[in-house]
Amino acid sequence: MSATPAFEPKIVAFVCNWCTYLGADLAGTNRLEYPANVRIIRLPCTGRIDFNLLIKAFEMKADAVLVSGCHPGDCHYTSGNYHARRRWMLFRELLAILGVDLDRIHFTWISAAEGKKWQQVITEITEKTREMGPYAYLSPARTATDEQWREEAVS
Amino acid sequence: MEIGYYPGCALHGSSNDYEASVHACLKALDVSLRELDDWICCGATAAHSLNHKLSIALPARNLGLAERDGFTQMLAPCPMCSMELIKAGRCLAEDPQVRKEISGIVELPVTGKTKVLNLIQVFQQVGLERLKSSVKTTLESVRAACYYGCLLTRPPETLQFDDCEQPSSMEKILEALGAKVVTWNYKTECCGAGMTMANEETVLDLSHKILSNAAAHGANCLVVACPMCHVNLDMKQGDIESRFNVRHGMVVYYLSDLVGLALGLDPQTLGIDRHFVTRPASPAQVAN
Amino acid sequence: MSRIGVFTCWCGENIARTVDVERVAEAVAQIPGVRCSVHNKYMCSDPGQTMIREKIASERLDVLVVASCSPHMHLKTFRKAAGQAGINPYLVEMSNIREHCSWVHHDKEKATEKAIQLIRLSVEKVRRNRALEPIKVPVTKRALVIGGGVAGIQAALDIADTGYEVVMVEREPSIGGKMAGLSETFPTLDCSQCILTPRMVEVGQHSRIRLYSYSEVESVDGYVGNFKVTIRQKARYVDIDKCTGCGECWNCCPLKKQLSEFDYGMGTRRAIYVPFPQAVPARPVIDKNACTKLKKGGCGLCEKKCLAKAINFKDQDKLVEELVGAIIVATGYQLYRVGQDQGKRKLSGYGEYGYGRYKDVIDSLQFERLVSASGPTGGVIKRPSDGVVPNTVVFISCVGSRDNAKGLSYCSKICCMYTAKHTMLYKHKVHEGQAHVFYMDIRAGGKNYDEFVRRAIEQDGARYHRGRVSKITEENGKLIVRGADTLAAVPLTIEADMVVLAAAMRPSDGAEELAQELGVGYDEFGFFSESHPKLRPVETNAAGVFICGACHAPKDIPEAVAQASAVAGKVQVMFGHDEMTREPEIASINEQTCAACFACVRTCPYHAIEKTEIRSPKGILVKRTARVNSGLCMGCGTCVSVCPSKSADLEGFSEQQIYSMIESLV
Amino acid sequence: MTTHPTPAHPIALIPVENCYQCGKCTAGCPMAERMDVMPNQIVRLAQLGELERALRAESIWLCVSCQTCSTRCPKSFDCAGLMDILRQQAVEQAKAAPSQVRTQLFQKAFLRNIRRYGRLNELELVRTFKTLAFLKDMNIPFLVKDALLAFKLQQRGKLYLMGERVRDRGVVDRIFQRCL
Repeated sequence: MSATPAFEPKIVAFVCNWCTYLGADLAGTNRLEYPANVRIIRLPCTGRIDFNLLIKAFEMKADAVLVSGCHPGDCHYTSGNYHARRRWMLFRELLAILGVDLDRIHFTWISAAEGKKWQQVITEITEKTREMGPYAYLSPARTATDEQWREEAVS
Repeated sequence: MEIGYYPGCALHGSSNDYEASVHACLKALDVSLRELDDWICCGATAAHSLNHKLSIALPARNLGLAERDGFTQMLAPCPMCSMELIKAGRCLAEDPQVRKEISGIVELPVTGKTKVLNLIQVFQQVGLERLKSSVKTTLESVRAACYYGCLLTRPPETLQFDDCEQPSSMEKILEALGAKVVTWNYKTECCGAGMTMANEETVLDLSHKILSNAAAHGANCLVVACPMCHVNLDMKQGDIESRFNVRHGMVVYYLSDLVGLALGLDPQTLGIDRHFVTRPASPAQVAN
Repeated sequence: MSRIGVFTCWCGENIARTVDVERVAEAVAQIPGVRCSVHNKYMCSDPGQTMIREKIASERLDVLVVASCSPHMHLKTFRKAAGQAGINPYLVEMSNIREHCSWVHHDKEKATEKAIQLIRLSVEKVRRNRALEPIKVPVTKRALVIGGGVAGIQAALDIADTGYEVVMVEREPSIGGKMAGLSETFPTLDCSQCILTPRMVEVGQHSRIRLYSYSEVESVDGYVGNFKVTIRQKARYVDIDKCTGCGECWNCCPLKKQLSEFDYGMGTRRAIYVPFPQAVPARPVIDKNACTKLKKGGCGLCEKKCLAKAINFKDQDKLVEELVGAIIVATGYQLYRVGQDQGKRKLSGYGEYGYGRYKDVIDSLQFERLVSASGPTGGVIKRPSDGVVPNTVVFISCVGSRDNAKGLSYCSKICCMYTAKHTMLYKHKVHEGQAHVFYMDIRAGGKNYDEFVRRAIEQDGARYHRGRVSKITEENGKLIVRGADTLAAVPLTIEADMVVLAAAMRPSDGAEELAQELGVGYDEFGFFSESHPKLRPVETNAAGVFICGACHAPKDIPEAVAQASAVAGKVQVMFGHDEMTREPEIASINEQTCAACFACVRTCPYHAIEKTEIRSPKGILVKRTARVNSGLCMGCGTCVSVCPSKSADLEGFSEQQIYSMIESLV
Repeated sequence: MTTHPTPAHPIALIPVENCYQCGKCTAGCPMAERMDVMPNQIVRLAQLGELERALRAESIWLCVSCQTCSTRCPKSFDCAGLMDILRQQAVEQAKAAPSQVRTQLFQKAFLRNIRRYGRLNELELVRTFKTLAFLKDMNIPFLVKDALLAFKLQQRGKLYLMGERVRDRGVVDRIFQRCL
């Protein structure tokens, strides 16, 4: 009908190397189809997630971000996922203050055995984000003085 | 202490002895009951067997009335009623969609926040210490088999009351009153409940087993907290005896009967004289 | 500026079917820095690897991206290939365009676009990779075995026989574990003690095994190849070096009615006792909760009787340290305590079976003691309540196992077999008796296993009913078992004289705490997790820590022993080298910028970050800083994310790398 | 977790596949000995989609809703809840087992009774039930069987010739209208 292409959300997934990454591998091995909108950034552990990374992703025009690691108790590094969760509790307010739409941040636990869950999660997030529409996040720091910043950074 | 009171049809019908007993006993313990105004039937087995929505709506109407009247807690001495009320309450509390729909059906806003109590829970709120100190006549000669039946503890996730396989709350109360309790096997077996009319044979069969087992374990009376159990085990005891050609002669008390007797109330006030199987006249003779 | 090579794989049709590989290669070639972008049908094959090596030489490439399958599949392959061509292996990255792209998308356009982006992401990462060298650490060639059951014994003997020293820690007063208490074993019905006790003696006498019985691991420090283990030797009140094991003490102890742990309460022992006659070490221990002397200061008879002067009522717990290079966990299992408190894990239920209330409802290990020739009844099957030989015995399988509501969702695997064995042993001893088994499925996979079960049914007449039991009650000395035979579609009530519950296998008490101390993962039930279910089944994700036996999952003796030998093999491989290498992708702290807040020290799950001080040559404190112990760091990166001054970073996943990866997604 | 019923519950929403057919429901059911189709078989039929046989079974009317099955089910499957749903469907589809007609008639009479008065009117319930049953099976002994009981109840002051009725009977009727 319309010539305008449908909105294809960009989803950045920060996943741990030992559970969710392998879960996504399993989804592949089992040929479980899901939308092609997700881009995986492999980290050793969700404990490595720094919430600046999320902001960065939104600045880079991500429409949604997923953070996914091992189930509680299953962390390859014993407790990295707990640290991630704890920091998320601390930082979500801060992200809200920075104007990040928290509905666009998703947290899940997907184990190496849960290829099916990876498929479901990605499908759901893609659908949800498609409904929400494109996200134009501008960090408060960048809005007014983006140019200035860049100049400063260069110099 | 004042709590709401949902008598249910049985207590306002042929189980009026239970109501007399509950009222007299709780009054003596300074618990005043405020009856829910214009309550309706909970629907019982018939509703959940024939129409699911009705089985939520009928109790929900009562919960709505309770909320309207500001009841935070409400006693439903009949476990069928309390189970239906709690079940409906859980449905309402868990799902806003259900709340909305049911509120429309029953023409009252209802959230399911009223806590529905069975009789044992009210005694628990009164406290064992208080019960102990109020005893006027210890129930020394009582060797009770406490019978919980199905609906006091089941389904356990919904009711969250006592251990569903080995309940002990009635025993604790009776022991506080100086009674002895027996260990037996049929505490939570079903007596046939509401099938009395429609499938009498079953009821007689199941109830016979319960009576026999209680006697075999040395009980001289059964204690129940359910009007249907009482009907099946007391009113139907004659029929059971003639069907199986045995003599049970097992007195069946409501929990409140024995509490009342221990508090020094007389059997007439407690409605014990209205039971079918009767023997005692005074607490001392309760179990002879 | 790096000279980047990108090698895109077709994986036959696997990638090429949905990703336009040629278009990908062309697009990627446009990325700044990419000097070479080629594709091949099978990059991992010999021709593919040759192509990589040739291009490295001809294009003078210094970093590589291979776009093919999951790095978990072939990263090692390609790093090795690059290494052979003279490129540091850590300058190779992979793009997963198969599992994460071609296999999960159907739209060729979108999949191709995604593949290009994934490669761009890897290119941005790889150009910031640094050449790394594997970390070398020295190896202490001694092994610690935790748990002296059959698995621990096997592992210890295999390692010690190779020539390495072994330290074994056993919580109980004797080694032997659960197997020492078993009667006969399936499917051969050979006597459990007959096969185990010689092995126990070997352990006790082995010149290279140091046995700490009645001891527990208190703490573990250090890292692979270099663990420092603190062991708590619990007060035994008997000096096992002086003691000769003559038995004077336990024969004179007046406290005869202590329930024997070894007999699972079916028999008794004294307050000073050897758990069973073949115990290793064959030295007694005093039960401090029973002994009159220790409780009230009276008695002391054993002390007077002991000619060796080995009794020491003033004995106290002692802590000893041992240095080891590898740790083997073989802590075994315990049974689900039916209807009783299960400790932390809130397993409740089975009130309907009356275990603990009815004396003649016992669990399977108790039954083992009843049929064991060395058991409290001398192998005569007498029911506990009145000592009568039971004429009807009901065996119930899956008690706790496969019961999501009140127990555990998993199958305990061995119960089908030992229940069949129980019915046989019962029939062999009580010829007129009838055994009934309630089961859900018969799981008898294994050599001669199914035949064994059939023998129980066909020759020994065990009656199997497919159904669970709903309730057990006691009536006039009989146990009324209400079950169902779903094959006949009837409810079934059996009047039994005794009921044996095949309770689920659970990890031993304290397994989780030990797992946490060792940094090993464990599942929701408390079983230790292996590193990879197929390819690394006895390794754990904590380097240098291995697992065998039922601490890993329910398993039978043959499997536990096989695993134990496998662990021994792994340890021998490790001890075959004087040094070992570790992945160098670990954290580091910029000590110049570190603000010494030590948030990293607190969050590091491996205690791999230490507080240190930088001092001038004259010893004046310049600054305090955090420092990573490269032997301990596992590279999770948690320190990086908590560091407020951005002084921590992680090789291979540096701040710079991750940010540029995100930026590449625009 | 046990599934809690919600107002709309097509049978397809019940997780029948959770049942692994261990038979503990049958083992513990106080009525199983009298049933034509065992509780676990009822669930099995539901798993196979063979609802016809389940709906026509006598068992669903013998079930006394004691919840022993649901309580002890190792998979937390609400077998008693399934029985409720099957009963409802059997009535809706007029497939209820003819031999168990009394139970149905009793429950119908019960609902009719509370629809009219808001509360149970025991004497009238018995009267309606007995009449309905008599019209169905012309069984005179059953019709008069409990007459003596009425006398005994009356002796004990437990018989109410006029039952209670609620003031707002309109709302009760409307609730029924909306649900049925």
